Amino acid sequence: MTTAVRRGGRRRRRVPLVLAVPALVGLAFLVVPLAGLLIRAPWGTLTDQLFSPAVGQALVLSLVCASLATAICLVLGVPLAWLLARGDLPGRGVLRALVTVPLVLPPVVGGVALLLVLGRRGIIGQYLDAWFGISLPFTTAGVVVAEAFVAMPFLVISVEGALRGADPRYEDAAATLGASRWLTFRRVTLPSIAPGLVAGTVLCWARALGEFGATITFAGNFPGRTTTMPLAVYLALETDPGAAIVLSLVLLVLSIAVLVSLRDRWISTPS
Amino acid sequence: MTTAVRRGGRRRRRVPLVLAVPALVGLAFLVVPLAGLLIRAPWGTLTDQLFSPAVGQALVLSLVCASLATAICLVLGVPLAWLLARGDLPGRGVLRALVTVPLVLPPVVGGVALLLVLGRRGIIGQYLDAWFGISLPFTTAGVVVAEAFVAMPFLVISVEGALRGADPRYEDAAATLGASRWLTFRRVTLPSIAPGLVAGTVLCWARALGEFGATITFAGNFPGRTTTMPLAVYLALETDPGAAIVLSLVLLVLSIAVLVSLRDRWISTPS
Amino acid sequence: MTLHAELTIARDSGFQLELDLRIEPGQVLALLGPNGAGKTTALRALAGLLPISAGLVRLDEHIWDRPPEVFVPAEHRPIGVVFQDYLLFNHLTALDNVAFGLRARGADRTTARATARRWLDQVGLTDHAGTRPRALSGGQAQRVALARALATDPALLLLDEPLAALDASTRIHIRADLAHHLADYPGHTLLVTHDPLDAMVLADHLVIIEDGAVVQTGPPAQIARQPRTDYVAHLVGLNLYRGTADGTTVRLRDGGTLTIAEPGTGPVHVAFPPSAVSLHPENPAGSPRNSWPVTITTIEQHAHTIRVRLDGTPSVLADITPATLAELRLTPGTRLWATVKATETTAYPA
Amino acid sequence: MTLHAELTIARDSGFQLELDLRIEPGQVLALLGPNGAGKTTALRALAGLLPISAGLVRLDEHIWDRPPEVFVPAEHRPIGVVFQDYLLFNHLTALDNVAFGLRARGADRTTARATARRWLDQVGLTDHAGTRPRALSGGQAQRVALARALATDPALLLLDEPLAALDASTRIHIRADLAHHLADYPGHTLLVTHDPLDAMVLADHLVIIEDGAVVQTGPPAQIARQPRTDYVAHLVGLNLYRGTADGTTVRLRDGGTLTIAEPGTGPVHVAFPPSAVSLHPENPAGSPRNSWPVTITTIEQHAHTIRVRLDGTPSVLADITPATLAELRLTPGTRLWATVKATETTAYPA
Amino acid sequence: GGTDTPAAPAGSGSTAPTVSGDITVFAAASLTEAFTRIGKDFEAANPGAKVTFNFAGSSALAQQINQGAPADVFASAAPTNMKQVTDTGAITDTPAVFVRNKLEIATPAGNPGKVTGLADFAKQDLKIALCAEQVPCGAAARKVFQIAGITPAPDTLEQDVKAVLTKVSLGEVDAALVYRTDVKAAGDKVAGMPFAEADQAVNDYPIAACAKAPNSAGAKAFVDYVRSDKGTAVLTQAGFAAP
Ligand SMILES: Nc1ncnc2c1ncn2[C@@H]1O[C@H](COP(=O)(O)OP(=O)(O)OP(=O)(O)O)[C@@H](O)[C@H]1O
Ligand SMILES: Nc1ncnc2c1ncn2[C@@H]1O[C@H](COP(=O)(O)OP(=O)(O)OP(=O)(O)O)[C@@H](O)[C@H]1O
Ligand SMILES: [Mg+2]
Ligand SMILES: [Mg+2]
Repeated sequence: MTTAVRRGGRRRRRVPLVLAVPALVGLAFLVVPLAGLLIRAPWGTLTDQLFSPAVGQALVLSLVCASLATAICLVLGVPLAWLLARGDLPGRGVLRALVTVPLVLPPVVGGVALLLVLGRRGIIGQYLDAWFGISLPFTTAGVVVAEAFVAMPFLVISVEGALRGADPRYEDAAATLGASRWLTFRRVTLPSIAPGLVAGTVLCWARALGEFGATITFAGNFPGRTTTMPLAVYLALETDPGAAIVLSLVLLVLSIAVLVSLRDRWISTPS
Repeated sequence: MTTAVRRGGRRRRRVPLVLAVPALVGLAFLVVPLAGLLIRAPWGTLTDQLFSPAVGQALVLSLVCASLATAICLVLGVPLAWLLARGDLPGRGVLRALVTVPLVLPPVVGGVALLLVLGRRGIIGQYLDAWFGISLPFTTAGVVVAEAFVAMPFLVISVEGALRGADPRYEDAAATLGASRWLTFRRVTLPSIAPGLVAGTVLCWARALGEFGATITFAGNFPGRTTTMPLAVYLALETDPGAAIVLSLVLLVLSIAVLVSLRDRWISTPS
Repeated sequence: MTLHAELTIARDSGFQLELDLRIEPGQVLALLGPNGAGKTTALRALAGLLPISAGLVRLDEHIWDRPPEVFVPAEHRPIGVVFQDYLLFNHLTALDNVAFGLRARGADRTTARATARRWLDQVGLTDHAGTRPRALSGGQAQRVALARALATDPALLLLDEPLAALDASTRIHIRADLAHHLADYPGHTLLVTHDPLDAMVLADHLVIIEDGAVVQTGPPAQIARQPRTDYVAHLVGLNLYRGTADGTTVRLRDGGTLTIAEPGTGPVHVAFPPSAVSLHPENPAGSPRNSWPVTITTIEQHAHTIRVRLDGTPSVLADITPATLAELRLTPGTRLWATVKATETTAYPA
Repeated sequence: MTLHAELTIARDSGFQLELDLRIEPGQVLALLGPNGAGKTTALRALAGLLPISAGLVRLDEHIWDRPPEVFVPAEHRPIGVVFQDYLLFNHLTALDNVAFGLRARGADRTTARATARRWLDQVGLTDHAGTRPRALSGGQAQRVALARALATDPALLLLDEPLAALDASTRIHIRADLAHHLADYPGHTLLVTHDPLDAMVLADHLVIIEDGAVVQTGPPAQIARQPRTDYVAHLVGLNLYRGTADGTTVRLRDGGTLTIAEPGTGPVHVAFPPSAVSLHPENPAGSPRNSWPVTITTIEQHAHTIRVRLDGTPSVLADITPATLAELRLTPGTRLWATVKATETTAYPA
Repeated sequence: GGTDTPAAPAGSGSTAPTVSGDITVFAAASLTEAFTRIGKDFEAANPGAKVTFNFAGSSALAQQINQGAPADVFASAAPTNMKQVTDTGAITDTPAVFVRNKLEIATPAGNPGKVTGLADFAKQDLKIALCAEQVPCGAAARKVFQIAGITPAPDTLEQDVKAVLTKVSLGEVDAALVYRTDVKAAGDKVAGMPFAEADQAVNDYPIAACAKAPNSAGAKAFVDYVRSDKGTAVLTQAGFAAP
């Protein structure tokens, strides 16, 4: 009745098929289409176009905007997640659901919504324009705002999930040591949900990087100012699908590179 | 030095401003645009169009497909997440990054990728077609596939984060009680990450519900068969932007309703 | 600077706690009680982690908790807590765990670390400073928790089983150190413990609760001599009986009679140590005034004595020497006569 | 059906464990040792939660672990474990926690629940069956953990401090029940404990490790009489000295001499209980063959005796009666003469 | 007005033999309204025939057809996308232009930017939206400005006309170049302003039956119907110009 197995490192137990099989199917499902792109991509023909300054601009702009958007999401989203998970407000359920709004909203409509609020004639935008002469549409800042708007829910919801899973008694312990709730949050809560936080950040950043609809609707499309990679890809699709595929692969490779390098660093955060 | 405060329920401590302020700003940032839509939406004019059978069809189709896609994502994605978090495979970092592919890929390109693989002339699709006469594009099944492809990473990554945060010693305890790794996974691991799992599922479902680009590219836009709400919205944008806004609001209200009702049930899962 | 607490707490599990405490500066009050008696609950209430349903908690004139209006949250109470399950921060090293409280109370990193290191030395973990809690043994973890609580030297120390996980020898040392520390420590200390020895050694005053209510309070020595409940009797290792005295004869509530030294009347407790019981193959003539037939139920080998549980009216615990055990060839089921000198019993009003 | 383990384990923290164990069917082996000695590590290795670096673990002819080729994972070993920190499943009720193992081993829900309920009754938690672990007290949680481990009656029971969190009286009962259970229990039991009493009462054989290595093994009574290290001496509450015997005179390694009853030669251990030490204001003439000047360092009030630590050559622990304390007006710093009858000492080869 | 129609192809819709079965039409999204109506009329004229539309961006449709989509008819909003399909041989007939679309200047209702003509597109202080050159309306716009000898100062180059129109209707931009049809569809939120150069930069909408059309008879019939007077009438009503 005791069956012996090959020994394998620390987590020394065999992976059950019932888990391994679907896991691999899932992996294939996500990765094979990528393979499809790689195979069908007309590489040779457009290396020149690939290394054109325009593409470089778009790449840089994408990375910068996505990262800025992620930063904003972290600053605003993590506290929001905490409020939803720990703070005791009325109607949390509804709030939590409201947070998912930008998820469900078709991005283009999301962009329209942003225009309605922050546009030149927008509910708030008109005052921004009149009082401070700030006008977000058609600016790089606009891109960041649009991406943040679309990407934030991913951060908020996954961080909130992590927070809900964390054991609040450690926060109690911190309190008895005289730590303010803010200090506790920084020094105890956040570290203890590091993995969830990382996950949320990755989702947020990746989503921002791939954002298209809201960006073009709210910030428009002007090379060097608001043309991120996805926009470039869409325009390429109109004329030369091959080029589009290659461009998106470039974006992909880049993001994977960034994630691999960063995550392995983050992940080493104990928890 | 000891400052007294109003007492408030169980988590009896004041919310620090440094958290509350950004949290509320964040909430506003996410919700105000919605308000913008609500205000500017030309309600009266199109209640008739609103309750047209076409819209009803699209709504039902959206819900059904999103839910099916989510189911697929759960079946394939949770084991994948587990493999990434617990299994010790070579090059996990890269795998983890590969999983984010559909996030960064512009959805339309994702749709193209799916066509390249599962299309009638696709790498795999041609055999599906030849051997089983199965052809996914332009079918409701195709919609589900497209949505699952785009939404799965959200589930995988947030569940993986939750798993990484969970204390593996409970799995040890289960093992000493004779629980197979699969039983342990079902009865111990999953319940202990319930909040993270819920978060992931919500993200996945919401994303699937709002999916547009990959769907229209891979499954086309056939009313009653593949025209989900986001596609209906897109078409409406062509003809009557006002209607588009109202339609997306309808989708929104519906999804919020679903989330509020479901989550409060799920959330009552202890952990 | 008296700590004064009148705790009324109702748990959603239906458990009810009613407890009044008064701890003078420098005093160590030990809270004893069986599992689930409410010790941890009381401790959490004093720590400000559990608002009381009614009553009052105040340190001198500072009111910490008085429903409905006042509640001072934990981080504003000058307290130090050792939790029953330690709750060390898993992402911090042992050193940083100890330093946490100091940092939180405003010490700069280096000072905090230095102080923390001193405390780790005190609990004998100098060379585990850099270890993460998950890589500590149970006892090591508990000692880190103890150091963490003491490091901020708070006005109120709340210790929940601070020595439970320590081994015999470490325990003796840590207990002695703790005793020293507490001796010249101006603050108030509430010690929750199961170990009567810890209580006896460390505390000036015992409060014993059962099922959320106080059953006995007093200085250790007195409680050791005159337990009022079976739990307390167990605690201090005495045979305890309730009965009605009539002169020197006590008719026991659960059957049987005992003869005591000083005559009394009315309901009394009668107590005597297991060592006062001697066993004989048959009814011995003469001196010892109490003797009755008993049957051995269990025999426990302790370090230097053997403890025998005897069934009879009354049932009784007896400590005997290995010699006696051998000579009388005792085994469970053996029928014997138990005798207790009247002078060895103590009787006190119930 | 002997359990035979030769454990060699190296922890990344640099800790090294070297331990050979042999447990016969029905035997209870107690593993004692100071904090961080490696008890839990050994236990985890037997449970199959920690692969050994070298050596062997086998139950009879079933090989469980022999690097590099064989390793039977925990779920395929017929074991039951009580973890030092319980590790109860927080999302299951107490009842379902206990039922878990039965379900995992194939019992249907109702049977499992029924059995589980019986075990909960045994540990006195009948009315907490529906409670979630977070809402249990420390001791209640530990009892659930114990019930969970016993419920599947495994071939190898691994108990890590199974009674540490229990209060005095519950402890006595649970210990007695456990003793009963283990007595007519065919399997093998490894008991990790800090409480010498638990070891004495429950175990047939003791293995004492310090810092990852065995320092003494043997039946409880013998170890109680003849400790070989200070830790063990502490454990069993004896004064222990190492020295070189020359006839009846033993020159102690740390200074001073002692006279013993039976003559011997070469390195010996000399041990005597604190109760064998008597104290006198000045050097008493005559009989007791050992007497030397000492100074009181600490005085500990125990239940019925008072334990005094005395500084001198050699230093010594003495138990005295409250009477003596009062009469001699003893306080820390008091200078006295300690005397020990030669006949009260036991000397045995080192 | 689309009166100057060239001779309609032989056997125009009215007299065509009635066809039956499903006809799947892949049509550019901008044709949504017009084609939906044409589809209904066609079904009326050919009982037993059922027209199913797949409205999407012309480029997406081209992709789908190239990947073997079961399309009978492809109506593209631009020759380029039609070319993508003919290149791969998914369509072998020579596509026929069935309508044309002309640019107009679009301003928000009330023309806040006081835009008077093409010249204003060079003004830096005005917010200007154009289509990207990759899309037909962008290409057309480029031509227009070349002819007019104006270098426009756009703030954004949108990826489709609707995106431009949204910004106009919300007043985010003061002026833009879009198709007449779009101005018409946008209703009173957008004011249209025709200009001379537009005629030299018309955009052709080609239509053709697919080579592998599951229902080639139906496909042909529908193409013919679209190009017939009835079809053209509907299209011109929607603001398109007959070829
Ligand atoms: N979080 C909780 N919610 C509800 N009931 C609880 C909670 N914690 C403890 N209880 C209940 O309150 C009672 C007292 O618990 P408490 O932890 O104070 O006991 P204790 O005296 O500390 O016991 P132990 O010595 O075993 O730790 C117990 O019956 C327990 O079941
Ligand atoms: N997960 C781990 N990784 C590395 N080192 C560890 C780990 N767990 C324990 N150790 C170290 O191994 C040594 C033995 O630990 P172990 O838990 O076996 O001690 P123990 O005998 O159980 O002590 P205690 O009675 O305090 O529980 C300790 O020095 C500890 O620091
Ligand atoms: Mg407790
Ligand atoms: Mg241990």
